[in-house]
Amino acid sequence: MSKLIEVKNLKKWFYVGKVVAGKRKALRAVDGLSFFINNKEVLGLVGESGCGKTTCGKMLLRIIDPTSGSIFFDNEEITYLDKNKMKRFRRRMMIIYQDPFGSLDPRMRIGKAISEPLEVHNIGTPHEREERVTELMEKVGLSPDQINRYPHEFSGGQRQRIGIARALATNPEFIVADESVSALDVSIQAQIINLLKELQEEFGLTLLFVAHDLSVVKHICDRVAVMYLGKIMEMADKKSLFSNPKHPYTQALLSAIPIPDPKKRKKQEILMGDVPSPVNPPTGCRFHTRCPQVMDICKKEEPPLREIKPGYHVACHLYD
Amino acid sequence: MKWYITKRLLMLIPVLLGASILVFSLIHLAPGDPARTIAGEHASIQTIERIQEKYGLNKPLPTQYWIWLKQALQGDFGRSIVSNEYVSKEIWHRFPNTVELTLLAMFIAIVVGVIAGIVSASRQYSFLDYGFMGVALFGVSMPVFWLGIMLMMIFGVYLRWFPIGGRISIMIPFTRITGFYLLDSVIAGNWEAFISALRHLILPAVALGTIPMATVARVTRSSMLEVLRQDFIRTERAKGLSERLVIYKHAVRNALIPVVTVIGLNFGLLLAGAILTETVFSWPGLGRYVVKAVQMRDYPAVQGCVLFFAFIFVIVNLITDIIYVYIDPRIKYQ
Amino acid sequence: MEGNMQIKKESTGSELLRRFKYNKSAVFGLIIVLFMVFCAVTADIIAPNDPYPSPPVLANKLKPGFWNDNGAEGMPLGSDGLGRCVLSRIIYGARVSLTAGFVAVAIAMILGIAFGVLSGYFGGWVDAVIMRIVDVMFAFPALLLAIVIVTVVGQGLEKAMIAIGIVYSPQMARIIRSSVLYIKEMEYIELQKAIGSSHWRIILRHVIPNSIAPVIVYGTLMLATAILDCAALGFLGLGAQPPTPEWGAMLSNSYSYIVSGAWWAATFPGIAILLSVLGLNLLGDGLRDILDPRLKQ
Amino acid sequence: MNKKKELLKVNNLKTYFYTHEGIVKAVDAVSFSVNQGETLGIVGESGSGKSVTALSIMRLIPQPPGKIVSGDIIFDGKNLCALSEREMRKIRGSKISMIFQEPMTSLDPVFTIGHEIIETILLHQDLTKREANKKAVEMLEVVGIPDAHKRMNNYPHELSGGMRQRIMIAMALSCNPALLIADEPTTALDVTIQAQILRLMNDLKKEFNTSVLMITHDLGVISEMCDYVAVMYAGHIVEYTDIYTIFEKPMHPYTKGLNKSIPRMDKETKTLDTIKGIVPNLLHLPPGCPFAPRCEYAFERCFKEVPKLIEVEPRHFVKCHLVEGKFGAYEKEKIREFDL
Repeated sequence: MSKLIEVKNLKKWFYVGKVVAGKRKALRAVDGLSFFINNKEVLGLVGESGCGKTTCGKMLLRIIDPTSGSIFFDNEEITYLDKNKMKRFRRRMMIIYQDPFGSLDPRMRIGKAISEPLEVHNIGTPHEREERVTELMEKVGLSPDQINRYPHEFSGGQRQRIGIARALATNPEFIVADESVSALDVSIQAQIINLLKELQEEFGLTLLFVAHDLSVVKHICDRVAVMYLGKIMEMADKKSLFSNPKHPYTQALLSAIPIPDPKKRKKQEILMGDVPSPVNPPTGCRFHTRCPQVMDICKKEEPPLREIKPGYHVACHLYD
Repeated sequence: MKWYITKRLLMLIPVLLGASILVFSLIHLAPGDPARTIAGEHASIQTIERIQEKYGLNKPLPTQYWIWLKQALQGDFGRSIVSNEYVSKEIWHRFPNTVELTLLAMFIAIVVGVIAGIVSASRQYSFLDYGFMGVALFGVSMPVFWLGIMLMMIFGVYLRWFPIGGRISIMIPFTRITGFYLLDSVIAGNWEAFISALRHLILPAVALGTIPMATVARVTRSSMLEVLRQDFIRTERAKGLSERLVIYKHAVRNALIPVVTVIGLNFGLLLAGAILTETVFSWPGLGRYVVKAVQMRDYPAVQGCVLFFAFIFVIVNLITDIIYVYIDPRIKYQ
Repeated sequence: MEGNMQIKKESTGSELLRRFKYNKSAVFGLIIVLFMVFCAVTADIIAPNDPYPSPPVLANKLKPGFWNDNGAEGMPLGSDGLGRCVLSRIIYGARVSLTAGFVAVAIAMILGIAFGVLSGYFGGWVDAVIMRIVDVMFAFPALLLAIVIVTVVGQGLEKAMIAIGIVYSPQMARIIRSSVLYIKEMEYIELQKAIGSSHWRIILRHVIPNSIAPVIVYGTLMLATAILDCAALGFLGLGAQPPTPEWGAMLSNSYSYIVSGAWWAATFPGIAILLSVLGLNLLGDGLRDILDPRLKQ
Repeated sequence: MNKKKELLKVNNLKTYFYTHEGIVKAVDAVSFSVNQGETLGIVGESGSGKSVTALSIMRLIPQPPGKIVSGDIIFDGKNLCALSEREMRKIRGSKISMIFQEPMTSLDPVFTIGHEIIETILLHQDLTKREANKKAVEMLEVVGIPDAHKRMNNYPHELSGGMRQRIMIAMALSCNPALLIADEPTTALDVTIQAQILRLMNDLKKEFNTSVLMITHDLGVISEMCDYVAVMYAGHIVEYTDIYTIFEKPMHPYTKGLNKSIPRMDKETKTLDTIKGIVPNLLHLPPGCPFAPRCEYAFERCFKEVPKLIEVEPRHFVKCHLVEGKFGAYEKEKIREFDL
C-alpha cells in the first residue's frame, strides 16, 4: 500500500488578541500532527469541538496555510507551493462540507455549481461538462432534470448530494469530508453515509472523514485517529481501536456515547470538567486535567505518539 | 476602564490628523487663488502678493499646513477674512448656543423616541404601533428646514405662541457669563430672560429633534423586536416572568445596545441639521456661522469651524463607545 | 430552530415578487416613487405652465391657489415671488431632484462597491488603509463635508450631486464591506479556494452577486437621504442655482414670504420633498424586509 | 407498570401555525401522558413537531402565527389550556419548568447568572433577597458548579456551554417543579459534556422526584434517560410505548426504519438500512398517513386516510393501517380511540 497523504509535525497556531510584550497569544488549533493516509483508505479524524480536526482537514487541502510542518501528496511536498503550482493538485483533492446550506452559493444554479470545478480547471467543452454533470447527478441520486434549479429548492440531504457531486466532478483521488453528515436528520444521514461508502468503494477514493460522532466514524472508516486539543491521542485500525481502546480519553469518549438500547445502559466513565483552552494548553499531557488515571509524570512530560504495536499508535504514559 | 479611555483617546489622534489634512487640502487644492478671492477681482498684483505674504500663502503647501496645524493645536485657527476677528473667538462665542440647541433636541429625540419605540414593539401591529411608526416614517422623511419653516409658520406667525427667530428678546437685558443663555439667566436669577430664552429655544429644538427622534423610535422598535425573537426571552417567559418584566427589564436592556450606537451616529445628523435649523431660525450658533463663512468664502473660518465640528463629533462617538461598554457586559475592554 | 416555520429561504424572482405583493408599505412606496418618476419624465406635458416665464410676470406675484377665489388663474397651487406657477415648478423639480439623487447615489455606489469589496475581500493592509480613510470621512457630518466640497469646487447642481455622492461613498463602502465579510465566511467561498478559483472569479461570480441585496436596499434608502441633502444644499444656496426649479432652492427663495401670509410657495415644495423621500423610505424598508430573511416573521 | 399518579395528560392537542403560505399543522392530534417520577421521551426528526408540543404545554407558542387549536393539557388536575395568562405564569418556572437546546443563546447576556436564578426564586417563593441568594448558591452547588459563590457574578458569555446548561438546570429546578421539560438539552454539547449533563439530570430527577419530558432526536439519549417514548413524525405521534418495546419490537414502519438507520457502536453492519425519500414539508402534507410516501409497506388506503392511533398492548400505541388491520381482526374490543 502506498501513502497518498503524509503529514509531518503539522502545526497551525492562530494568533489572537493583543500584542503583549512583543508576543501575541497563540491559539494552538493544531499542535504537531504526524500521520499518513494510504491510497484508497478511509481515515476517520475524531474529537470534540475545538480539537483542531477541521483545521487539520483544511490544511491538507491548503485551504488554510499551516504554521509549520510539512504535507506530502502522492510523495510530493505541497506545503509551500504557490497558488499556480498548487492548482495542479487542486483537481486531485476536494472537500465536502458540513452545512448543506452554507456550502452552496444561493445565487448559482446547481448544474453550474457542480460543473464549476471543471470550468476552473478548464476540463472539457461546455457540452462535455454538461454531460458530466448529468452523469454525476445520477450517480449521487439526483434527477438530472433538476439541473437548472437553485439550491434553496432542495432539502438538506439533497444539497449534501449536490455537494458530493461537485466534489467528484474532477475525478479527485482524495476527498476531505468535513462533518459531512452531522447536520442531517437521522433517516437522511443513513442515506448519505451509504452513498459516501458506495462512491468511495466504486471510485477507490482516499477519504479523510472528519467527525465528532464516533458511531458514524466506526461505520465508514478503515482507521481512526482521535484528537484532543490539537494533538493525536490514539491512532489505529478501526477494529482494534473500538474493541480495545488504549488511551483513557478514547475510552471515555467511547463510553460517553449513549447506545440506543436500554438493556445496554452501562456504568459510564464520565470525564469531569471542560476541555481546557487551546490558548493555554496544560503542561505535560494535555489530557491530564481530566484523566481518571493521571500520574505524576503526566503533569510534567508530554507523552509522544508512539507505535506500541504494528500500526497502533498511542500518546500516553501508561504505555511507556 | 481608564486605560480603555486613554487608548480610545489616543486612537482619535490619527483620525483628527487625517480630518485636518482633508480639510486643509480640500480648501487649498481648490481651483482659484485664495489671495485673489480675498483681494477681489480687480486687485493689483502687488496687493495680491501682499495678501499672500500676510497669510503665508506663498509658502509650499506642507509648510502652510504645518504652520496652520501648530496654531490650531493651540486653539488658534487664524483670523477671519471677513471680520478680521480670531476665528477661535467667533467659534467660542457661538458654541454655547449650538450646544443648548442640540442638547435639547437630542433630549427630546431620545426620550420620546425610545419610549415610542418600546411601546410600539411591545404592542406590535396594534393601532398605537401603526400610529407611532407612521409618524416616525414621516419624521425621517421630512426635510428639517421645511419642518422648521412649517413650525415657524404655524406656531410663530399664525398662533404667535413662540418667537420666530433669534436667541432672546432684544428688549430684555442680559449679561453673558458662560454663554449658555438658560444657565446664565438662572445664575443671574433673571427669570424673564430665562423664559424668553426658553421660548426662543423650543421651536428650533423641536424642529431639529424630530428627525433623530423618528430614527431613534424606529431603531428602538426594530431592535426590540429582534431581541424579543431571541431564545433567552423564551427562557424568561418559561421562568414565569410577566410579559411586563420580560419586555421592560430583559428586552429593553438588550435592545438599547444598538440604540446607543444609533444615537451617537445621529449626533452627526443633528450637527448637520443644526446648520439648517439655525439658518431658518436665525439662531446665532455655529451652524449659521459656517454657512455665512462658506457664502463669504471666509476660508480660515470654514477651516476652523469644520475641524471643530469634526472634533465634537469624534468626541461624541467616543462617549458612545464608552457607554456601550457599560451596558454590554460582553464587550471586554482591556 | 426546530419546526417548519423557520425553513431557511433564499430568494428567487417569483418568491420575491410574491413577498413584495404581501408587503403593503413596499407597494405603496413603489407607487409614490413611480408617480414621482412619471412627473419627472412627462413634466413637459403635464405641467400646466412654463416653469421659467421670461420675463417674469410680476403682476401674478404671490397669488394663492385653488383654495382662494382670488387665486391665480391656471395655477392650482398659487404663484411664487416672481409670479411663477408653483405646481409647474414642483413638477419640473421632480426631474431635477430625482436626477440629482440618482446621480449622487450612483457615484456613492460605484465608489462604495469598489472600495468595500476590495477592503472586505482582501483584508489586511488594503482593508486597514481604506477603513482609515473611511474613518476620517466619518469624522464629519455628511452634509457639512458636502458643504465644504461645494465651497471648494463651486456651487451648482452638478457639483452638489458629486459632492453628495462622494460623502456618501464611505457609508456604502462600510455596508458592502460588512456584507462581503459575512459572505467571505461562507463555505461556498472557502470551497472556491479548494478548487483553485482566481480572486477575480470569486469576486465577480460569487461575492458581488451575493451582496446585491444590501446594495439595493441601502441604495434605495440612500436615494431618500440624497434627495434630502441635495435639497438642503439648494436651500442653503449652494446647490441648484436660480432659476432652476429645485425644491430646496424654491423653499429657500420663498420662506421669507410666510410672514406676509403667502404660505403656499414654501409649503408645497416641502411636501414634494417629503412625499418622494417617504416613498423611497417605504420602498427601502419593504425591500429590506423582503430581502433580509433574518427580519422575516 | 405499577399504578403511579398521572401528572400530565395531553389529549388530542392540535397546534397550528397560520402563515402566508398556508396552515402548518405542526402538532396534529397528539395525545400522551406522563406519570409522577417518570421520564417520557419524545423523539423525532426536524419538523416533526416535538418542540412545538413542548412549547404548547408551557403555553409559549408565539401567537400569531401559532395557535393551540384544540385539545386539553391536564396538569395536576388542571386544564392548562383553560387557564388565564396570569394563572399560567404561576405554573411556569415553579411547577413546570423548561430547559432549552442552545445554552449559548438561552440566557440573557446582560444579566449575571446569579441575578437570573434569584429572579426565578423570588418570583415563585416567599423568600427575602438574602435567602434567595443563599438558595441560588445552593442550587449552583447541586448542579456541580465549582466556586458557586464566585460564579454568581459571572455573565453567561464567561462560561462554557456545559456550564451554561448546568445553570439552566439549576434555574429550572430552583423552585422544585413537578415536571421538567428538556428540549434537546444536550444537542449542542460535545459527547463527554453530554454524558455529564445526562447523568446530572438522571441524578437530580431521582433526588427531586421530578417527572421529565425529554425531547430529542437522538435515540441513544432516549434509551439512556427514558421510561416511555413517543415517536413523532410530521406532527403525529406514530408510536408510543415503553422504552424496551420501542427498541425490541417496534411496530410502526417509521420506528423500525429509524432504529435500523442509525449507525451503532455496539453492532457491526455493512450498509445501513435507510428510509427512502425526504422529511416532508408540513405545508404540503399528503392527505393520508404522513409517512406513506416513504413507507415501503404503504398501500392504497395509506394515501387516503389517516390511520387511528390504536392500543395494541397496554400502553403501546401505534398509528398505522397495517397494525390496525392485523390487530383489529382478533382484538376488536381492544381497539379504541386513544383516550387515557
